[in-house]
Amino acid sequence: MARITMREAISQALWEEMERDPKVFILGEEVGVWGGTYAVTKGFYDHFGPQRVKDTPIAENAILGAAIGAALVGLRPVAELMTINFAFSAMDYVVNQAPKLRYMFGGQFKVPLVIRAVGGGGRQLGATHSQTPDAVFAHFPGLKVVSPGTPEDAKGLLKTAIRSDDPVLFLEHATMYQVRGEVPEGEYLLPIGQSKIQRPGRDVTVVTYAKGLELSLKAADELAKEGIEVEIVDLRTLRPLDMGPVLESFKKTNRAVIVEEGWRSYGVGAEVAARMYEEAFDYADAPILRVAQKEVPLPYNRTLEQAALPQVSDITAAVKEVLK
Amino acid sequence: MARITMREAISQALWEEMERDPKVFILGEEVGVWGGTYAVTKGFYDHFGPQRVKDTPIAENAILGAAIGAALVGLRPVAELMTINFAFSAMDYVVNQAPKLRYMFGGQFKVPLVIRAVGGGGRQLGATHSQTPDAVFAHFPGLKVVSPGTPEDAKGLLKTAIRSDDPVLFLEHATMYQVRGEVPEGEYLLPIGQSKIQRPGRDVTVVTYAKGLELSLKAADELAKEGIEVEIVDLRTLRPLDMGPVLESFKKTNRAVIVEEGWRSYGVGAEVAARMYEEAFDYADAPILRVAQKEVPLPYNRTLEQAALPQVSDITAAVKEVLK
Amino acid sequence: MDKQKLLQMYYEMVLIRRVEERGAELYQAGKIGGFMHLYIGQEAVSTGLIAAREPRDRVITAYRDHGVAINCGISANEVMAELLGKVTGMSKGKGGSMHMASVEKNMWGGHAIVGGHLPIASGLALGDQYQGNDNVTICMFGDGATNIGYFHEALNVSMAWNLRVLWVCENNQYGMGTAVERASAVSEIRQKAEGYGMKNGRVDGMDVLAVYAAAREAIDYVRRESKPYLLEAVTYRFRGHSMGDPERYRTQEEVKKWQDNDPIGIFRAALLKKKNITAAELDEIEARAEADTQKAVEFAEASPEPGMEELFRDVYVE
Amino acid sequence: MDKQKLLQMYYEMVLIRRVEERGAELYQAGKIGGFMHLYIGQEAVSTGLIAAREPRDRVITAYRDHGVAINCGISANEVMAELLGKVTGMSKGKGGSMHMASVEKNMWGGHAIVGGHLPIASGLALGDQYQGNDNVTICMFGDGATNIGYFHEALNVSMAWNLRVLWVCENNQYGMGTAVERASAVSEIRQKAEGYGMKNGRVDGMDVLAVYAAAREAIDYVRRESKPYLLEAVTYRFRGHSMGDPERYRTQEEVKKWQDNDPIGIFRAALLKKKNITAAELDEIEARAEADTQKAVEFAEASPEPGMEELFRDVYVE
Ligand SMILES: Cc1ncc(C[n+]2csc(CCOP(=O)(O)OP(=O)(O)O)c2C)c(N)n1
Ligand SMILES: Cc1ncc(C[n+]2csc(CCOP(=O)(O)OP(=O)(O)O)c2C)c(N)n1
Ligand SMILES: [Mg+2]
Ligand SMILES: [Mg+2]
Repeated sequence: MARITMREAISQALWEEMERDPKVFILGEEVGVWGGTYAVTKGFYDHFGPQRVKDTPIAENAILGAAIGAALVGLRPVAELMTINFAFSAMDYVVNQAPKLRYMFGGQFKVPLVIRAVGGGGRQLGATHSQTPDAVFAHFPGLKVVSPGTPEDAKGLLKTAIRSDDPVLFLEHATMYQVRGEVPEGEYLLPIGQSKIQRPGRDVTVVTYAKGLELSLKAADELAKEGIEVEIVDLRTLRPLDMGPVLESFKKTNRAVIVEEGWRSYGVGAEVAARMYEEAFDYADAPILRVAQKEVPLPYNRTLEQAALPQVSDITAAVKEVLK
Repeated sequence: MARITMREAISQALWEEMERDPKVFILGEEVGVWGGTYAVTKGFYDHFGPQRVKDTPIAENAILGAAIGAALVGLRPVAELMTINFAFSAMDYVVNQAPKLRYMFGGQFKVPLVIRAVGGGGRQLGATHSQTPDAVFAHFPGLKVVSPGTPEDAKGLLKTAIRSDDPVLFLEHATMYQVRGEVPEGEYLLPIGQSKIQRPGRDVTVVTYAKGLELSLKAADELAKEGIEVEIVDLRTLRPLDMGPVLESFKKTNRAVIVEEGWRSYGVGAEVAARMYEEAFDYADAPILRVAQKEVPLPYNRTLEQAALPQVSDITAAVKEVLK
Repeated sequence: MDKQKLLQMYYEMVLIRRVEERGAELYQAGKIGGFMHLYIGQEAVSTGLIAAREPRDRVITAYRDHGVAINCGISANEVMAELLGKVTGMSKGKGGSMHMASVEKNMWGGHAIVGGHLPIASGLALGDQYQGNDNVTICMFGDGATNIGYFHEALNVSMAWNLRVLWVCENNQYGMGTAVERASAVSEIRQKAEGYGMKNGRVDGMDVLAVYAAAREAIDYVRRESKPYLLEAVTYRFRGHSMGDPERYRTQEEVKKWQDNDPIGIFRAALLKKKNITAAELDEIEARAEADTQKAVEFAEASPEPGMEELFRDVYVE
Repeated sequence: MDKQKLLQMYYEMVLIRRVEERGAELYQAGKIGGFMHLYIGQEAVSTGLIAAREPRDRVITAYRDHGVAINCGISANEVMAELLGKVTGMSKGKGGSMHMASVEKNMWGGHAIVGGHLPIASGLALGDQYQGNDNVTICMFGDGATNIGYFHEALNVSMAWNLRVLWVCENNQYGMGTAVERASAVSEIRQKAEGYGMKNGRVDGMDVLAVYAAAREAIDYVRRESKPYLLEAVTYRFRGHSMGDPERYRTQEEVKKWQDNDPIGIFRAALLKKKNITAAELDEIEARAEADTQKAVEFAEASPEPGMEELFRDVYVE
């Protein structure tokens, strides 16, 4: 165990998998000479060389198309989208090609592809560069969507994603690369598709993931001071969605708040809430509340941007509300 | 009032608006000489000429980019995507540009754009050509998403969409162009963002839209024979979402089924269910059920495809289930 | 080229024609659904092209793929079964007309998003480059597909990365109802290669021997130089874009003119000029193609539909 | 060109330089957030270009837009206020550095998706064509933007539809850390126009008078012929891609070499060769630019932040 940052954990997972399997390679904009826009692949280019750490033109369709093609012939590409917002410039590959090729051709093809992309707001990048549209990608069968909230999960899930024979969208958060946590050294794999209790508690179930976890843990500390013990369930994977721990916790607390950074309407919380009611209707003592982003394109101005993003105080307020 | 098809209603709305306002024009693949892939613009090219009924290359980004640019300088383009599946080849314009330009530039711009697109499965077109990913588009603030279920609504809503100063995604369904209904002749406008009771009933609330309406009406007839009276609420607009009539009905019936053609997970039903519980928690006598598409890419084979799509029998079964 | 190969090419062209003619009938009879795009009139292009590849050279094309599938060695039985949505189809009836592929035959589909398979073709070639072999990827697409962004991104990286891709544009004059001149800045597709500094050529796509010769030269160049090449084959589809095309965009005279220029007729005449090939041999081949088509239809009709277990199979490997 | 215009151009170039230098300081001081891409080193391109337009000619560019905004007539006050996220910015502080626009000044942004504004530029020109005027749309973008599909689709329709667009590529040698040769099939961007049969040219982007002359000619051609034109301006950014660029991809020598070639220095020398312009006049202009920049900073600092009511305003018109 070592206490490292989210950035280091992701970097470690990539490095280890590339050392382990020569078929694994990275391609994307500025992943090589630059060292990764978020410095995740710093040092990779010098160590693995230009073929395995491939800088590409600014051409998201070429990047994802090339990655899918290389995956079809047996390689294990890790394609990096500089940010998830640019997935919209090559959306067909993410939702219409990678997830469907195997099924459409009767199981003849495998697409062992990982698409890494950073998302999230809070850095004043403006409306087109600040989205957290995770729910949109999770809507498509054939794709696996992973979004870790701790360095440990990031390492274990990314390594598994790289070894998976199915396409995996791996979502990172722009303001979480500095988050620190204990991470097992060397070989460490976590199964994709398992939610996890990140903090036990008896009073209210908080279901969340990624940035929402960071905020929810802070909220939990504050609430604890007032004697309110929330149990935090981290989804970690949005598709396939593992409701097990969510339901178990909810059946115990009978009250829940769902926290996500993305927009509320048609977001992740909607699906999770609908599933909770479908599968634990009789356990609900109060309406499940959703804490999410206000329904506006994110503004540049810092004050306005923060007002649009979910805050710790929104979570504590929602928790108290469901306890009323 | 005249009894016409959905195709005729849409065609009429386009024709009338083009006759009324010279700033309205159509652009897209095969909208002109061919007369529209689904024959919606048949005869338009000869009457309005090549400039106002503009055939384009197969270049969805050029189509939507050009439409947005023309809208910025004061025209009212109606851009046609041959099918909604091709929106993924120009996704950035649909979710990242058209809906954000006005806000991002502090209200300086207007984007009076309508994007017409046909979606839906059931025609054995295979996985990439058969999607109903409506929820994905409804997730983005700044965009209005309309999807009518009757010829009357199609005409009234499309005419309003064309006159709207905001970008509107207008979703049609490939297997509904032959659906017939009474449609007011000439000037007829319906407000965007209003749900509507399409069939009154006392026992169960069925919330749906578009193709789901057609299926739900059939299911309602069958259920009526058994003495079960369902009330069908047609959303008509997915963003902004009007919960008024949904809640009113639910507070009366206390039981509900949501019917949509798209995939269940992270779909339209999830948001509607979450909202119903948030706003009418105490009125729920049973879990709200969702009838939706099985979570697979749609297969070509007819039998398999139908097995994946929601059927009338799925609706009747769900209604009986919530009545248990 | 030796006689056997010539006769094999003739057989394939006739087989493609017969299979699609029967396919059209079965479509009218409601036994085939979805979109079906016939290759009739363009047979010389993929036949000449694929005759020039080595089996290790990969092939990928658009939805107009029945002919390509047959040229790649996929049996008429499998093609017909896929059209009928039967489990004996190469895609188990889950892909249909637009999605024919065979990993074993190095045929990578059959893709329905216009231009979407071009970047994927770059990826197939990138995979080969990464693995250090000199396989060539042959990527076929229509004239209409050259106006979409996918084309540009794929051709640019193929050149910038020295990928072994033979880009083949089947210029059949129209993208659905839109004539090349109405959609493209240039009417000769090959000119688009100039913007990438890419070697290119143009060939009569109705003459299978000309296509074969051009393809041989291009494939050798691509393999040897490890550089892409854009080959434009000028051709024409005798039928509508897909079943049920109003065809308002072209005249019967135009269609007639091209039909008089039938690639099978041209090839037959050329073969008969060779002293070692007789009309009887060619008639026998045509009869065999006819018979094999009949067998394929019977095979497909007799084959079972995919069972319900297929509905959820192959969404994921794990 | 008359003296007044020359001096105005000089003033604008110096003003852009000063405004961005102060912007960089304010960024370091944490008063500006997000991404900020400095135009320093490239001032001659937009200054020469926009000096050649008529006010009715539209301008649209990428996120490296402070200079373009000032050349279009947006005040330094508004630019600085937008950078600081104040409500007095042209985009009310909701757009920031990458999103400067002014309908009044016919400046259509400031766009952050690489290449995404090129199809929109075609649309602006389509709108003018539809309305029957002969306005020209000037669309600026970087070298890196020429490898993405948006570029291809936009240039193709501009040619196929005879749109009045002047495409201007600012080739500053790199797209972030990627040198042109590493990303593009061709190293001269102008060559890409050949694939569309589009008239094109290349100009020294460090020489504002050369840019002005080339732009004048290109704009006249576009207006007269109702055809697009691709102009490549060879230039260099003296600073990093955006604030906080490790700059591993280029050497200090290279940067130094180009800095010795400062467009402002070149222009100043050229102006002093003219007998009717004195060093004193230019010094006075520099002092004025300095003072106006100071005023802009004070204006921006003193301006209020947008109120909470702005959060939900302008998501929709209705
Ligand atoms: C991205 C996308 N846009 C539109 C379509 C609809 N479409 C299918 S085939 C076709 C015409 C393609 O023409 P061309 O590339 O010349 O090929 P051809 O059909 O002539 O063989 C169109 C517009 C599609 N499948 N994908
Ligand atoms: C579609 C898309 N992909 C990637 C990015 C990230 N990005 C922003 S600027 C840039 C480099 C652009 O280089 P160039 O076009 O040469 O313009 P320059 O910055 O040199 O002025 C990149 C990769 C983006 N904004 N949009
Ligand atoms: Mg064609
Ligand atoms: Mg550049």
